[in-house]
Amino acid sequence: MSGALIILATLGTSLFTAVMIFLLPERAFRARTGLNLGAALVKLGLVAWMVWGLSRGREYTLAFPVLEGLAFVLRTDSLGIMFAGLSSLLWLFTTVYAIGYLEDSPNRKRFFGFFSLCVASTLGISLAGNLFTLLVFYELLTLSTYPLVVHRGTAKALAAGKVYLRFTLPAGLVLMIGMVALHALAGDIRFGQQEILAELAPGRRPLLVGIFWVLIVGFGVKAALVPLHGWLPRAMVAPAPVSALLHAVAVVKAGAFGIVRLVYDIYGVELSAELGLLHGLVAVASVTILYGSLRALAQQELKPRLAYSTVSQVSYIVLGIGLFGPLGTIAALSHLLHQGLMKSTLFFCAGNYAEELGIHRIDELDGAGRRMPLTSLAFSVGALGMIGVPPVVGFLSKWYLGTGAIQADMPWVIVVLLASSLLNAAYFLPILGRLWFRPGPDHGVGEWPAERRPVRLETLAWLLVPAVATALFSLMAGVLAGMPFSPLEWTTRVVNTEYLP
Amino acid sequence: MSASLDALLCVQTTVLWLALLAPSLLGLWAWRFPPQRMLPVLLAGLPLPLATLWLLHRVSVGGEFEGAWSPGGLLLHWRLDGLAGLLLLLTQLLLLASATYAVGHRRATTLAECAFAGFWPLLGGLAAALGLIWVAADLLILYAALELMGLCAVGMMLLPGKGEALVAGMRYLLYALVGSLAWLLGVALLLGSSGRLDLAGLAATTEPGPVTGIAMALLATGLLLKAAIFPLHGWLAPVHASAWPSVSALHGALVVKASFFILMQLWQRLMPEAVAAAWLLGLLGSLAVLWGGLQAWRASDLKQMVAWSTVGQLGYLMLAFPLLAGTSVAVATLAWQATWLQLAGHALAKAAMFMAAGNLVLSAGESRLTGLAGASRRLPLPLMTFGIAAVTLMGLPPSAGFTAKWLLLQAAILAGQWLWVAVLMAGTLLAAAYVFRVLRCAFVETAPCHEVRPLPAGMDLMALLLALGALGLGLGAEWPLALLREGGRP
Amino acid sequence: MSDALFALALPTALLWPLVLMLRVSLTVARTERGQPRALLDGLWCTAPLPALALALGSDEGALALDWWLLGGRWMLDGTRGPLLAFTALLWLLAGGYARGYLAGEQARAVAGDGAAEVRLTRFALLWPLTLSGNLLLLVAEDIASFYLGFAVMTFAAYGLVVHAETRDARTGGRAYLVMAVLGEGLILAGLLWGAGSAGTTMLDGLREGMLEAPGGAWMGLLLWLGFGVKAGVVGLHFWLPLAHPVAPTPASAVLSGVMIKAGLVGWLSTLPLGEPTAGETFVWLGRAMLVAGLAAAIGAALYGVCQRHPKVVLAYSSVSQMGMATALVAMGLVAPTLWPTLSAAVVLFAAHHGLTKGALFLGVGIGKHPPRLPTWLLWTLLALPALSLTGALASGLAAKWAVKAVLYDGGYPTMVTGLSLAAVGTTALMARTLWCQWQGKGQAREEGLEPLMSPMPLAWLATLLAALTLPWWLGGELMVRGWPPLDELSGLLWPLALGLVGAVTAWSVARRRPLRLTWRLPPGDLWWPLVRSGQRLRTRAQGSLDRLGSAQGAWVAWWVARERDAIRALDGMTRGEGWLRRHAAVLMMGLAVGLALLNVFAPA
Amino acid sequence: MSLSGELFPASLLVILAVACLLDRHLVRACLAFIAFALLMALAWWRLDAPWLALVEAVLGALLTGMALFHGLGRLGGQSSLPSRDRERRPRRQVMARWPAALVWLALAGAAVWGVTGNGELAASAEVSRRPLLAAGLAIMALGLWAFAHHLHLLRRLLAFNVLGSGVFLLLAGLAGPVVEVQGLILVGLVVALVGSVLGAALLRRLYALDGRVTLGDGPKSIR
Repeated sequence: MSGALIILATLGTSLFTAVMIFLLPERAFRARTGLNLGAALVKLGLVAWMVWGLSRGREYTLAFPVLEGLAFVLRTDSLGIMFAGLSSLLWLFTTVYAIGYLEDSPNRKRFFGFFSLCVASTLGISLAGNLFTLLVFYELLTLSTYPLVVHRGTAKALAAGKVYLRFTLPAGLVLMIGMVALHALAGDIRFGQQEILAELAPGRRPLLVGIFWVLIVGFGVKAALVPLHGWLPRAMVAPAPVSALLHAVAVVKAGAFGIVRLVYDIYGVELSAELGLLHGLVAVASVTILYGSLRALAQQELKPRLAYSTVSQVSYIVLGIGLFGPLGTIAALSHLLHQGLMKSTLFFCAGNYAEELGIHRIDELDGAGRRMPLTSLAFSVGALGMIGVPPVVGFLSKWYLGTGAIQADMPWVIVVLLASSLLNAAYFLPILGRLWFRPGPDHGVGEWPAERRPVRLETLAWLLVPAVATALFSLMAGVLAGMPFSPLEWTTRVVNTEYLP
Repeated sequence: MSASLDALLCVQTTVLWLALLAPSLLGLWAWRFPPQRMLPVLLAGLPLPLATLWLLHRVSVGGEFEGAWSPGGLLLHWRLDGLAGLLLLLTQLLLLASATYAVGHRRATTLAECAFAGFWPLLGGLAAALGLIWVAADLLILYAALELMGLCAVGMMLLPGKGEALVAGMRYLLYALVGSLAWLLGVALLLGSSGRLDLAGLAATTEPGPVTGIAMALLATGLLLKAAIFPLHGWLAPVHASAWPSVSALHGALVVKASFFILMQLWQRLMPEAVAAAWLLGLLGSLAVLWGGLQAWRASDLKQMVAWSTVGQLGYLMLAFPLLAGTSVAVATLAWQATWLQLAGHALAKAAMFMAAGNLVLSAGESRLTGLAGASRRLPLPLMTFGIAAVTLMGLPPSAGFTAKWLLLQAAILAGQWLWVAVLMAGTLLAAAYVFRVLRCAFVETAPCHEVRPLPAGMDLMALLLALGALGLGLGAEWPLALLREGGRP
Repeated sequence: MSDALFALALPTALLWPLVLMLRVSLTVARTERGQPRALLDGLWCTAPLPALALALGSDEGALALDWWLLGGRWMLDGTRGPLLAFTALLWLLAGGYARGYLAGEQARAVAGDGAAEVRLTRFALLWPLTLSGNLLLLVAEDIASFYLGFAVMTFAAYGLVVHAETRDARTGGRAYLVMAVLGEGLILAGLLWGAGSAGTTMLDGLREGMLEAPGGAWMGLLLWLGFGVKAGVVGLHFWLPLAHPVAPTPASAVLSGVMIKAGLVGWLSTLPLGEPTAGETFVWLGRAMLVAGLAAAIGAALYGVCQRHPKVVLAYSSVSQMGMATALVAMGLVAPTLWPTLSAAVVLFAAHHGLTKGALFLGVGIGKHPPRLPTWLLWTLLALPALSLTGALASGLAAKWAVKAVLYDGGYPTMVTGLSLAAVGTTALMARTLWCQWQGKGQAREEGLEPLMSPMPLAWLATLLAALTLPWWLGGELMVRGWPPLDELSGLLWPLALGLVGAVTAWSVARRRPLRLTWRLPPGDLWWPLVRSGQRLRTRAQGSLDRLGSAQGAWVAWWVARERDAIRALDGMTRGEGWLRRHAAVLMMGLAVGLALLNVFAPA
Repeated sequence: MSLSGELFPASLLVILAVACLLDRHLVRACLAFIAFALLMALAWWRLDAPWLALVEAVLGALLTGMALFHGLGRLGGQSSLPSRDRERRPRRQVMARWPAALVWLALAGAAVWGVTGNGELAASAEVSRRPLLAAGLAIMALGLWAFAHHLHLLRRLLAFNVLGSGVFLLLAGLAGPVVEVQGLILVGLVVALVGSVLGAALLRRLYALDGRVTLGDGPKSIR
């Protein structure tokens, strides 16, 4: 199959699914489910094909001019395909989860349609070959997530959608202005052509610094950098699969991925270090990490706590980017994947508690481990990973961040990491304690807020399997980190082949 | 060799005039026998854009071609370049969509028989007038076509015949007539000072000076009034309130743009270096963007919102003047492309939006925004169309609005005119504000469920096609822009 | 043992407990709730057996696993072997003991007590998990595995600590967990710093790198304190007397016997001990460790004798003993040349303390549920490990001599005096333990006697035996100095005598005028003031967090209010449209004039 | 044709325009307009544009006049509009309209002066057009003022027609009665007629529907 065709097919899978779902009637549950799952599997297969091809040195490119001197470019490089792999994998799980989660709820057609569109945008972001293409899909993502955020149609959901747009639309605009300015300055820069900016006249350097920060503000809103994070906790009113998707792959990661592209593929890490941009990034990331953790500590409900935890965790990626050196890069790129796996696990589990037992507050979780052992086990794996306990993947991220900080000669970053780990422990361990060590309704103390009719398993298989699977993946990705094609191994390969400073 | 070329030119000219005049004949035919089905209308109109496509192809191969026509001692010039051809194509597509939609509209509701029959000759006249405006290279043709267009537009607006529509139509009529008189006054001064009416001759003989300046000021004012540029837009919003969606679509998409097109043609030819006045026009455009956006945001009625958004979007076009006046070639090229792309994208999207809004209002039987509650469930397709069209209006990717905005931003940044960057930002945010106000209402789940009137599928389909066209033009902009680059800019 | 066999045996040893854990969970999942099921069966007890077999059957061996975490390397050598051996042995025996100890719980569970069933299931699951963590940290040579083992052991053991679900258990559990997390954090920081600057993922690389790194001693300090949390370094020790006593007795035994040694193992693995090239800063670190160790050894004894519960006293004794071990490890930094011989003594000391302390803890349970033995025999058997711990006989004597001889030869008599003083304290602690047990015996007798051949007494006796005979079955290479000559005995035994005299004196004084010290000196010493200040801090932090939240809320509210104002203003502005519409004609004229003026007068 | 010979019809045109625009009695105003249009036709004839004169007489005077009377309701015999205009602008708005129209006049006058002054109109034929130009300027400014000032729709239609005539006069005065000018004026006349017919019909419908004779932009009916 030719390169352009396979890229088109990969992108088209989701787009086609979206269109088909919009065309199908609301009640065609089976057809929709089949379509969703089939497309997710096909896409996963295509991405796997491309990964395999890429590891054998093949290139897949699709490009055509949009304007004079500006092209629409889709291209697979190892970084992009990594993100694409993550999104296709998690799409599969999230789709399965969403099918179970939205059982019997209205507007499923709309939900799944935009859901597919959202995934198509994410894939587009990951395969984009220049900033213009990235922006196209970035904004498409904003648009396609809005209906998901307001899906419930309640006043709260609509308010959250409003806040979401208030943050993301201006950010997209700022991003666009930064990109146009960069384009006016240096023309169309494909990802990987770091030399273009590096060879720019020294007099343009201050301008470059300015544009960089403008772009960071643009990406920072989606990446939820403090003080641009305000939309994220509000967006929690969305259904659980949406939260999982927003937090683990789509929106938040799109921002972080954008920053990765910006630093490594446009400016180049050396130029960024030379311009003193990385120190600023590290400072912003550190503040975000600590602030997010502190706010998470103060939350009394499960999903907001997870949301603030995301604020904190995603900044690890930015922190890793700011650490000049291969280890920092590995940390940033691998955390992109690791956080996705762990966070989606946590949100799946939170959704399971809400769906099965009606639990929203943390103090209602007492003894839920006995009632829903597998869910709770998955949750524990995710939470321990977030704290950084081996062998869950979170440990590897922390490890590379810490060693990367030493390598970049910023030992104080370790203090940030340590403080964040302690705070993570402080807000996750009490939850685990409640799950496993407190007597709850299943021990005859009190009763669940809203228990659903019992099923054979602890909850619907549609809900249980994705949670357990992502938990397993985050465990396996940690334990088998040295295996070929594990996230860590792949990022190491990416860094060694493409981003060695 | 040259004989065959001449023959080809002859064929081209014939095809062009056929394409220009056929709509009015078809309109007259339809007046006599109003069509009852959508498909025949579509099929009857389809050869027109195909012919234009062929002409465009010829233009891209052999360059622009021109000619003159002399009835009774007059010499009337015309020419077809890339820009004119593209606008002609756009016009024909929109006319086709509008005509098809009108048939559907007729089937969905009970329209007065004579009003519906009257729609067709007016449509034909409008089509001919617009086509003439695009290809005219002569002030007399332009004047005649402008007046024809204005009268046809007023007539179409008056078709519903309701009280408010009459008042608004009356206002429109008066201002349109006075605007053309101001225009005519400017033309008189130009004619007096140079004695010519053809554009090329005017450009060659006119020298910048006080007379030209005053003439252009009068002329521009008349055109601004007709193009509904702030602060002379007052007639626009009320006139759309009760007009038929198919008419509103044409009007918002093309009629107001025609005046802008004429102004741009004259301005570029006669005073391309007038920076100060160009900046005033740009400022007016900026105010239009802000004021239109603001009014659209605060509007409580769906069609009013769409109409006000037209006022705002027209403002973007005006930004072309300062970016074209006295700037470098690179900036001017960018701004030139941006303007026409924005015009085309907005025309498609606005037509789609008027139609989608019309569908929503017709189906829900409610034109207030709050009446749309739950529309996302009951009327997914019109709402989707509305959303896709709105993407272009907001200038979000991958739409023509986005690509145009990119070009415009690039031009503004390159020229160092940061004011327009701020205007573009504000306009985009305002557009997002009013668009999402509608979508937000549509997502409300708690509203009581009303009866939904079913509409012919063709109505939704037409709107959707136009909206998708606006979307596709964003990434497929290279072909039209290449045509624009090659020729069309005086 | 051949390499292939080793490559098979080591993973088996680590995985077997996990397999058993899986078996327990499957059993639980398969049987209906409320059905009788025996979770702690014989097979369950065999969890540490493969490890024990490995430790006894193999001296050396290494296993490299590239796919594992950051690249795994597991190995056994002269130091790890004995540690693994006594660890596995104590786990085995304590496991057997647990079968008896928890028999009552099992009976209640079968009778339908849901809470007991949950507790039992949890114990049956977490016990092997803790074990496998402990085993992994012993054999790990790569940092990730080591940290993994340490973390798994630490967090899994929390479940053992809070097993009883009483208020005390919760307090102990909280103290345990808070300190454990803090310790993990310090360790992680030290490891990251060290590994980052050395660019390695192996422990030996870490040690070497630390010597050269500029802040090496600070890394050492972090690691010392981090592992010190587990090993009960003075100041970080207070969770021990809270957590060890509240756990079920077999869990207390492993906590105090082997898990506490994980800290020691951590020091041995990460600190650059016995490196003559270590800089002056490392010597200063060593001195600090030395002082802290001796202070713990003596201070804990003083505080411990005032306690009433035998398990608390034993926990303080652990702190004291680990203080001694700290001091010995410190010698590795202060006097690197001594280390080659001293390290063997440290391992011997660790093994001795582990088994003996295990026997003592198990003995507390035996004191409460005495087997059918004559009273004198029972109490002699109970006193034997106590005497051993003071260094009067058997393994205690051997360990003490090994340490003392090396230190004398190295020229550190003050150190020896310090250790001897600590031994006096140990004697007093042991006397206090026995006295406390003795006081509780009457009640125990009334509850009835256990048959001798039941798991509990058998396991206890076996532990006792293993502890006392340690020098003979494990000694081998560790007993570098052999047994002390007779003329040295007086030098070794005077602390015992002094301690006994002191204990008898104190007892006789206390009999006449009972001291009320125990009420004022609660177990967990520093914990309570820390909790109080922590609570104060927390209220304050909560307050500031709340303030932060409300400030943000106020900020948002302010903006919302401004937004409302702005929208009202905009709505007002939209009414301007009427004006524009009315004056359109005038505006047209004005616009024309403006444009014309610009065209005419503006500079081109 | 002498200059003084042109002066009289030119001033008569202005006077008729003033009468048409200022008279509040609508029937009289319409009659004045018909007279005005006839005089225009005369002016065209004298400018050697007989066809134009004919068209002006038929379209401008006859048909437009009929349309206006139809708008008033005097033709066709149904309910007729009141014959007096009772709509008044508030004083503040009145004050703004005079200066605007005067400035407009000055502007157009300056431009006209620029065209004629530069062109050195030596030929007598062109000199004789000067009164026509002046009249055209005055009529145009007057028409524009009236359009901006009046509220009654019929009077606005009248104002628009007068304004148009003024512009035509200027056109002819500036460029002479060449064929282009004739073409432009012809188109303009047709448009003016169609506009007047449409406007008058609308006015009748509006009056029949809810008795209004204004657009509602006035101060009385701010919605």
